[in-house]
Amino acid sequence: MRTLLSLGLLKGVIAGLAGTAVGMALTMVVRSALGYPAWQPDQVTLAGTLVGIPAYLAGVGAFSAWWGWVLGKGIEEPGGHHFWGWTRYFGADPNHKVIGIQYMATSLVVIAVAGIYQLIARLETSQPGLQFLSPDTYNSLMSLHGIMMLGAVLLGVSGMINYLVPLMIGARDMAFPRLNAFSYWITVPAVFLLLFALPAGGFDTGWTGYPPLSTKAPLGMQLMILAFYLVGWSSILGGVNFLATIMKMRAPGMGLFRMPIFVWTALATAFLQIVFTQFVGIAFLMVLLQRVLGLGFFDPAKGGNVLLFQHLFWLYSHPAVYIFVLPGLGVISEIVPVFSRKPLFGYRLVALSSFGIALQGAIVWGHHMFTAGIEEWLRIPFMVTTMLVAVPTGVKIFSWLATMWHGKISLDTPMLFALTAIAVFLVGGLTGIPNGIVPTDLYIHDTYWVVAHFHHTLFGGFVFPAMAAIYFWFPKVTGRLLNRGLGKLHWALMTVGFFVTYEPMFWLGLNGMRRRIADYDPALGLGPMNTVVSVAAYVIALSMLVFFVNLVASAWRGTRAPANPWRSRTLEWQLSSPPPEHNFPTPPQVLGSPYGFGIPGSVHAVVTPAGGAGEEKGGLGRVSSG
Amino acid sequence: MAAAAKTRGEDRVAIYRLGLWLFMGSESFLFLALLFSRFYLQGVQRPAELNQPLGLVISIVLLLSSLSAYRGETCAVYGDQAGFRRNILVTIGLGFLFLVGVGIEWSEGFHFFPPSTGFGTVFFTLTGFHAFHVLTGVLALAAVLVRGRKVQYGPGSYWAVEGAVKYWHFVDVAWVFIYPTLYLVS
Amino acid sequence: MHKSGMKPKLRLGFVVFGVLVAIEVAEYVLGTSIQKGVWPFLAVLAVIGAWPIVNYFMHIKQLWRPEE
Amino acid sequence: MRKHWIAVIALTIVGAALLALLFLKVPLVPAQAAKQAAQIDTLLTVQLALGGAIFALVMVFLVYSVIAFRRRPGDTDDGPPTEGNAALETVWTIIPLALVLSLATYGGIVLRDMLRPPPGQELVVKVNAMQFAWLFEYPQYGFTSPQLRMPVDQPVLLRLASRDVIHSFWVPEFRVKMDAVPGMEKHLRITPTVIGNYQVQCAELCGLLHWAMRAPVSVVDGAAFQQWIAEQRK
Repeated sequence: MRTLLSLGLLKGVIAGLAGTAVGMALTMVVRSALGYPAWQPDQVTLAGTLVGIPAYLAGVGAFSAWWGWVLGKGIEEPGGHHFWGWTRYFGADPNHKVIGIQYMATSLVVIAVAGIYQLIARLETSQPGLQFLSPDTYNSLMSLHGIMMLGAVLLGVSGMINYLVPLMIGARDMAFPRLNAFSYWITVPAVFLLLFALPAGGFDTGWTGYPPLSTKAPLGMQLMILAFYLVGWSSILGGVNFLATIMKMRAPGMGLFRMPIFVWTALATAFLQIVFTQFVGIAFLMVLLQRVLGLGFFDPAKGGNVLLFQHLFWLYSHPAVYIFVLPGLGVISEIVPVFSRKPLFGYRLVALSSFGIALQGAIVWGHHMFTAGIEEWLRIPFMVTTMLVAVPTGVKIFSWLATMWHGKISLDTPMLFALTAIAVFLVGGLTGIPNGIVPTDLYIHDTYWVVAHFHHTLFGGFVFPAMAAIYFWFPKVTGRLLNRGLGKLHWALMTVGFFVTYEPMFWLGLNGMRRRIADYDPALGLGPMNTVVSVAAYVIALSMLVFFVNLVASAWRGTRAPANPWRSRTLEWQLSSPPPEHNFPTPPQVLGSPYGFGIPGSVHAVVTPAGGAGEEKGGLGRVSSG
Repeated sequence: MAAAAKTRGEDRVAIYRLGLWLFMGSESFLFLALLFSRFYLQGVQRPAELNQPLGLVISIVLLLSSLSAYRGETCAVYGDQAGFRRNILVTIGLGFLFLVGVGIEWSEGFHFFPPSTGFGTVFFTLTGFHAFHVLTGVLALAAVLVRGRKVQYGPGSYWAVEGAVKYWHFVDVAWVFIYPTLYLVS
Repeated sequence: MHKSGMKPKLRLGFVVFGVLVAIEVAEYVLGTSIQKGVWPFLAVLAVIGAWPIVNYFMHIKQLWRPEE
Repeated sequence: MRKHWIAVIALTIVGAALLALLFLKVPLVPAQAAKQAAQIDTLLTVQLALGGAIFALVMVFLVYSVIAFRRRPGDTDDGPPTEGNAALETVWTIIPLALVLSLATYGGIVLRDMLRPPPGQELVVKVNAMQFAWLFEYPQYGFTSPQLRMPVDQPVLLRLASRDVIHSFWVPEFRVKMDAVPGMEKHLRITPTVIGNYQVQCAELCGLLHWAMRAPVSVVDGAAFQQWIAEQRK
């Protein structure tokens, strides 16, 4: 019980709930004092959240070090406390490896919840006719699925970058360890807010939350906006941290062109996070201000313009897709050379292509608005810029193929996932062409074609690579190997499930299946294909179940992993599994390329082995017993 | 921490500086989005009821506070604790004065162009966001002032002051763009 | 660092402030006297006004010349 | 090692041909019922064929490599250390660039044709969208109808407006769609070419009953249209 009460998370939740109650009560008192009815859901919950979240953060302990700093006290060195219980993962801990695991675990939990939401909603659409969901429940489930999945992907991206980047560049930790902990802990209330959104009435706008619909949606909308804002805040601070870390904390000799590609993609991702997240933050805040204070951003009667939201929203949300997929493409670039035993083909071009994608992503947002009534001539430049993304992504794909050509390929589970990711992402890219070309987009916009297209890009760019990453780095993180048979079963189920779920959706979209509909006309003849899609979606869910079983069982009872089970060359594999608390006791000396497989005499780095007697094992918090 | 950083050849202050610049860079996109919205929604229209002299006065107050913040930082760099304290206090005072000015403009604005009208929406949002940043800047300055009671700032140990003052200047730069956008374009 | 270096730096602050106020007043005069088409001039003036703050007050050059 | 290249190129050609055949033989799209639909379908087919060829190329390389270059058990050596090839990298930067730019040009030409006002008189229909219904106003004839009726082969200009939130006008058989945005008027041009009954569906999520926001659309011959007009105006 005492351990439980010492958990930062529990203290935070209690403080947060108390703060929320205080904030709500205060607003209601003020409202009645001013002669308004006490209860106005939007204003009262907003005030509650505004008080509750700082209270929660204080409870978690995210402020305590900074507060001590203001008072001029000495501060504990980040990660200086040698305390290894599982409770470490439920409090504000500044170690980047702990935070990486926290992000990843949260991400997987949110993915599970959001997946279940859509599985329910998918049952409803497997046949024409309204079966068992009311339209508003359907709309809420579908909308929450979208926004929660995107939040989960952002968390997963942060998790991967947090865990891997400092290790890969030979740093002791992130540039701002306490800010890092803060960035993680403000996402937890976002998860709670999203979970509350359904009981609070949900919302019926889809994840995009276009006004004017979102200015009139139920209270769930407001909770979603606040949650999005918190995740965005975390994303900006995370981006600042990643960029500062990569620019300033690299080990001696680690020039920019000696960094692993994953670090390059993290750099491009951080750039996108810092520059563009503000736009979506302000767009959603405008909706919030219109809901709560009656401002007129999106009300034509008050001089507003509904397209303003779409411009600001897509100015972030298109680059956001690259935030989601770039680290995944980085993971593929790490895995393919290791399992082909060959250097990454065209390293420099692949490294720069990430920045090509990032910069190009900044000037294409209008292609989401071809049918939304932007100026007609504007559609042509947006079409051309959109097409250009084929070039840097093509560079990556061809480089992976050339890396495999004449290699010595072994199909371990990470490689299987990486190869599927390439295939899936390729289909995602190719089916994006009709979306980018205006006339065909006028046809397929807002249909299941689009749904299938972006699920291809997100599965190919994030989900499959993230699974590859987990199978690849799990031994490093936990010191144990994942079960190989279960891993291959997971891969087989997920690959089959994915293709059977999403390929028919292209056909459905072409044949009149609009997105985000609870029901459709039986006369369209889309029932049988929808049934296929629903069944296959459950196959994906089953594969995830296998995956979760494997994760838990292997972390608990898996075979002990050697330091470098895949014979990789990057820095993290030169440390023990799991890595020591402070990564590298002395900075490694970087001498060459991380991918010099087969090159005689090629060395990536010289690492002074860890292992002073006092050095303890990090990882999942178990004191190493053998 | 300092010792560990030293063995690795890290320059902590350079890292802090880069981090702060990146953060301010990100914040500047927030203001950019708001400025864009002003032109997107309202073009270059402005109501005649804007209190022009007040606008100029609060702009100069904010510039003056940047000057005192600069002086405070310079004093801290050279270890002049009293000068640091005096100048930062003046800065905080000027910051509050600016907020009072915005408050006066708001109360007039509520009368002539309330937030539920086109220009009001833009005006109250932009000034509100900026005022919020001024407030956080005041808090940051207050924090380094409080910390200064325990810690001596001086050559080589003035990052805290530098950071807070930089942020304050950033808020000023934002106003340099907001002021003509709201008050002067036509 | 000797305190004698402080005086010229403090003086520089006044100069920068003077320039900034001059720019701001110029903007004010332009904006209140001209009714149409003034925004390009204001945009240029705002950039000219932001530069001294970024350069002299915020020392942006420290990012690539840390010794200053 | 020429045999690998020959095998891969042959397999790619076969794969691309098979995919092209699939796209041509399987009924991918619903019936065409407008002039615009024909152009869009051709454009889509070109894109699918090209995409299919690229997909075949990459997948053949990938699967072939996995099979032909798999690691033999016990072999712990590394592969040949090829780090890159400037000429090859340039080629696979330039070729996709050329391909997508020509696609964009083609798309731009089709778009220009679709936007150009047709010669002669257009039938103007003002489409009023609201949660969750459509109303069609015929300003040239001065009446409003809950269904959209158009004479065949007559260019129609739809003027889209919304009373509340964003909706989107879409008839799958006509292919094109356009949002109805509150506070603005958006235009969409359609020339129906096939007599028949269709359905307009709202394609932009507009709230609770979005899925049910449909209205009948019929394309009739000129005489039947004039008769309908006369009936409506009574």
